[in-house]
Amino acid sequence: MSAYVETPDAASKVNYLTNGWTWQSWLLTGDHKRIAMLYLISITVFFALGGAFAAAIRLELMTPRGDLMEAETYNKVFTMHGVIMIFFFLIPSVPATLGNFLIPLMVGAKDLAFPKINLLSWYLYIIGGILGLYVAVSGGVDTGWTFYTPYSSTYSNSAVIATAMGAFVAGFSSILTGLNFIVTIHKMRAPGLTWGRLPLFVWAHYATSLIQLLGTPVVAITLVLMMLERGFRIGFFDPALGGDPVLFQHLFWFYSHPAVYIMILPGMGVISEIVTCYSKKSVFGYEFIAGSSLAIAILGFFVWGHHMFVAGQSTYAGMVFSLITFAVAVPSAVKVFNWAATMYKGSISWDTPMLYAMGFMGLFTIGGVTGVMLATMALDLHMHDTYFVVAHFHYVMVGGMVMAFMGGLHFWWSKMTGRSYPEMAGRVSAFLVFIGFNLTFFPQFIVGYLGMPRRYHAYPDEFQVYHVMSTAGAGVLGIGYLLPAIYFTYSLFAGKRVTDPNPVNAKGLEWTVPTPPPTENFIVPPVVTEEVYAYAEQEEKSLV
Amino acid sequence: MSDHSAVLDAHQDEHVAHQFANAKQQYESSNLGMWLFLMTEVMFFGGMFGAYVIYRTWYPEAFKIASTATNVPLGAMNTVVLIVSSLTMALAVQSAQLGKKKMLVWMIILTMFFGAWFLGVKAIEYSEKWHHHHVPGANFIWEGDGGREVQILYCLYFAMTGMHAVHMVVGLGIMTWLLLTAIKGHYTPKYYNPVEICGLYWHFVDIVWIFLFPMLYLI
Amino acid sequence: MQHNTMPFFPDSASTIAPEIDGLMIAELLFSVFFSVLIFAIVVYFALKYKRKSEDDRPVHIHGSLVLEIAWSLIPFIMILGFFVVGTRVFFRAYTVEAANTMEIFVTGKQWMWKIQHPEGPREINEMHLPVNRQVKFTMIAEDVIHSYFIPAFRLKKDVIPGRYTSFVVTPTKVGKYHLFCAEYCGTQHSGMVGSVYVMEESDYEKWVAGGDESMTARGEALFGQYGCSTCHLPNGKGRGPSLIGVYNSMQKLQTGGSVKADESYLRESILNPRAKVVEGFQAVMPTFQGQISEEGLLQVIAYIKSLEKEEGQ
Amino acid sequence: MDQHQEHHVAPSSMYYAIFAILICCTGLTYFVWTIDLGFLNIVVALSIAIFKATLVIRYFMHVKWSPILSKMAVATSLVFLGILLVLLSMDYASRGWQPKSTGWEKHQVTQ
Repeated sequence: MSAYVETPDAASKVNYLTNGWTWQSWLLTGDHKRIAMLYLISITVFFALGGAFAAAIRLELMTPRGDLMEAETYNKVFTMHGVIMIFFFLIPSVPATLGNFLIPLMVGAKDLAFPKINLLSWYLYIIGGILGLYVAVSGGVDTGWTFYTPYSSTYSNSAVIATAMGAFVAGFSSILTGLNFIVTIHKMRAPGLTWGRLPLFVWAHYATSLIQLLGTPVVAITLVLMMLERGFRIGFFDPALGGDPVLFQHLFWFYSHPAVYIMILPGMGVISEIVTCYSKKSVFGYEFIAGSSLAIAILGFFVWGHHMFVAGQSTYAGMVFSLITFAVAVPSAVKVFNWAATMYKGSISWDTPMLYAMGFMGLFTIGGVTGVMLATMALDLHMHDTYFVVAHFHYVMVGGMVMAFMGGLHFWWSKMTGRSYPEMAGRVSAFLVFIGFNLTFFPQFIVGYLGMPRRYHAYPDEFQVYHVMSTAGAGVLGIGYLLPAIYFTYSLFAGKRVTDPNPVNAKGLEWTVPTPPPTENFIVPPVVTEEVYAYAEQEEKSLV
Repeated sequence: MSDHSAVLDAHQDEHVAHQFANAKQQYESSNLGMWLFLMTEVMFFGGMFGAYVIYRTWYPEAFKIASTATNVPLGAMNTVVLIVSSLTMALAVQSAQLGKKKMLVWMIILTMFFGAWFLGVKAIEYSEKWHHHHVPGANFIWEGDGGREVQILYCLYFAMTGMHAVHMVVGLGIMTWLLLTAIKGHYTPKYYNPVEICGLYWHFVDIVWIFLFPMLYLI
Repeated sequence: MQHNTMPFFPDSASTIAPEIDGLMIAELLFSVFFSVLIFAIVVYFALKYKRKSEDDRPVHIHGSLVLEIAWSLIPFIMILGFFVVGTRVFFRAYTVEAANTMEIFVTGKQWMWKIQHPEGPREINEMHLPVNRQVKFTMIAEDVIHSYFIPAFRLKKDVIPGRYTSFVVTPTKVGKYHLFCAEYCGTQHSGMVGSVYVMEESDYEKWVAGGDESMTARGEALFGQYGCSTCHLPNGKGRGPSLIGVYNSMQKLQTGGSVKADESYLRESILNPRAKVVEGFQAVMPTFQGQISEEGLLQVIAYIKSLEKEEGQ
Repeated sequence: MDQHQEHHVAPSSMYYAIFAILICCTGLTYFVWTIDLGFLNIVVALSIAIFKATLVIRYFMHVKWSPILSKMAVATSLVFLGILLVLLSMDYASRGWQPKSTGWEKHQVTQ
């Protein structure tokens, strides 16, 4: 603690974790760091739950016949896997935990602009999550996470309304988080922290928040209309009532395609921070990485129709959507090339976060190029709704986003908790995740091209060998995730204490505050005088 | 202004929340926050506007027939009522800016009065529809041509005006809170921020109606 | 059905399949190139520039506009080629090319495929096709959205309730192939599968001959059964217009304007007769919504179309 | 820090003037509805609505005197609403153009 004797306020020795031990001090807190921890815990619970459903899916698919569970059970299991992972894990994962924790620190603010709204958004998330859990224990829902009409609005006999309500409520949590971020980034930056000096993590979250604000309300109202149709038999999307089921898909994907960028962009922000820090290099092409985040966010709203090439959408509309989808590949490629270039002539550490970041770059690239394949209309004719899509999606989301989330969690773990994690175990888990992931999902590309449709609970015999490989990989992947769960929990209570505010010699305002940060973040309001990622001028020490 | 004095400012001004450096930052933040919220509201109604545009072009005849059964005089009256409430709201903000507390309180009361009037008229319209079996669902009966298509318009009518009415009810709740704090004298020319952002919300709800009226009643 | 235990490519049995496979291989090479490139760069840098000491001080490299433009434009131009080719092939799956294109009508319902051949045979979860003849599929769902997917043909199309969708394909190889429902449609989604039998033309002719009465005949029977023939008299003096020669002709409407009496207009007029009433007639026809099945509708429309043919001769 | 000096306080006369215009426009909308202009009815009704909304946004919501960010929020919401409506309509407008359409696929029968 001797490092902080010079801080003017003695109270600064109380950090945000030790500032109050009552339940109220956590559940009624306005402190963005505590809310981030609340999110971290709840998100972990949902990730575990979604993972359990995934395990059930993989076990069932080991054999071509549906012998482990009934078709109906299987449908509910994959729906719950999708709903939980998308709405309650992937969308809030990085923004609500790492973003919540780090954005005020990175911009030099004492908190987010609206702490009470931040807390409200956690409660909304929890209410949505409880609805989701209620559905899971009370009989399940079997529509798939996409809620396509008229199946969801008319034919399904499961708890569609409760699930959609959960997604609806969680959507507002997402909107409020985005709103808070944008206001904070615009209005609460420390003096000297110009837009050109903002960490790329903040840029990525800015782009994410824009999508959250503009996209989420559309899916919210769409789900409301779907629930009205189901509840009162009034027609919006059911052709029997004069509606158009494809309209539901349009409105749904208007949000849900940009939503995949809500999921991946924050991960890209994390990777930018990790790559620079562990290469000891300023980022290569700062403006291009920042700009590509915005480009992805905006272009993302023009491409939703690529989910509907064979869904009865007009061929010509499909053509336009296909072309713009190809264009989205460019900013994504720019990012990957820039990260790779950042490593050039760097001083590259092989610590856990960097291993995850390297894994991200490779796997995200595969996810991206297979996305280009699916954007080709002719290939989509064959591969739409097959395991090829499943594999592509998981390469981006698990190989990309979850890798980035794990990397970021390791990177900022000491800052968040004031404890360290066992480095060796971290590296082992990073390797296990990488191997297990590829073993799980690579065979799905092949089986997808062979024609294995999604959401099948039984399938022809010749696909079995790939499913067995997938299931085996899922086992390895499971261990890869279990390991960090164990050592992080251990570290939280009994890990070695970290008091160095900047153990990895990283740049950025979050590393100038004590570890763990005090409730007010900055005892003295920071002033930024240095360019972003000034790793090369390491001699000039601190930012303040 | 040095940063040190900003900290002192924050301690001096009771209305500045701890996370903000000064009143200006707080004012701009909450204002931006409300504008961003309205941005999401535009998209929220936008989904229904999208559905409206599609079905309006699919079933032009049915929509024309269906809109003849709406009560245009009541709709027009409601438009006027909302515009009046927008005026009183704007004047409320102005009174707060000028520090006229009494005027502020009265203007908020008037705004709420007209808001409630609007909802009252809406309730009359709804019960009229119910009476004529024009509420979609099991109860729906349409004597003329194209019942199925007409019903789609009524689905949109109830979804859009219903969602608008929900916003009005929320607005009335916010206004009640604003009224109580205004009576307590919370607002001064230095601090009238909440009045202004509540006003923004109120005007937005008015704008939605400005579009709903011609879309659902007239064309 | 001989399948090896670890196949890499699905059967290829339509004219479009090799085109899609070719495009797939081209994009696969592109993908492999870039994935391997990134993997190689990352691993190479990670090894070459591995941190030797905590005191390493790498030089600052700001960025390079030339590089940025290069790695944005080059891949983009490459994928634009994919866009052009991909879109052309996609359009081919919807374009009727041959003069002797045969038609197949598919009705999807939870959880089976019902297939009708115009000549008469009807099948469930099985479909027989002649080889080397273009087939146009017209499909509709009775309940929820399904998707008609034949991997060996590399084709799928969603089957939607309330409106017809279609695609065109020419089988090229005799054999038995999988038929899947690709759009999730409820409990037995994975049971909504079947087989496609591609046969020699002569075998197919024999097979068709074994079927019962044609769709047109069936439609004619329904036309009488539902009482259509009492109003739609052939001489045009009934309460409804004569249907002879109606198909594909322009009809003047009561409300002004005119409409081409194609299949979707005929369908609409049966299900929702008051929507577009022909000039000179009263809107007295009752709706047949919910009374006639989707298959029946296809048959009645086929019958009405056949009336036109006779008129033309 | 005095908001009084920083922020524009519009005179009451302006609010009343805008109010009067809005009421007149509502009257005009009602009047146009009573006469049949065919297709123009839609155009006129929506144009007046857009005009009214613009007035409310500019004057009642003070966007005329607001910082650039508020203006950007208004512009952004309009642009993205436009994206939604235009791309949505794009599909529906071109549904009937399926290559070599034979009529089965068309949903909407054009008049």
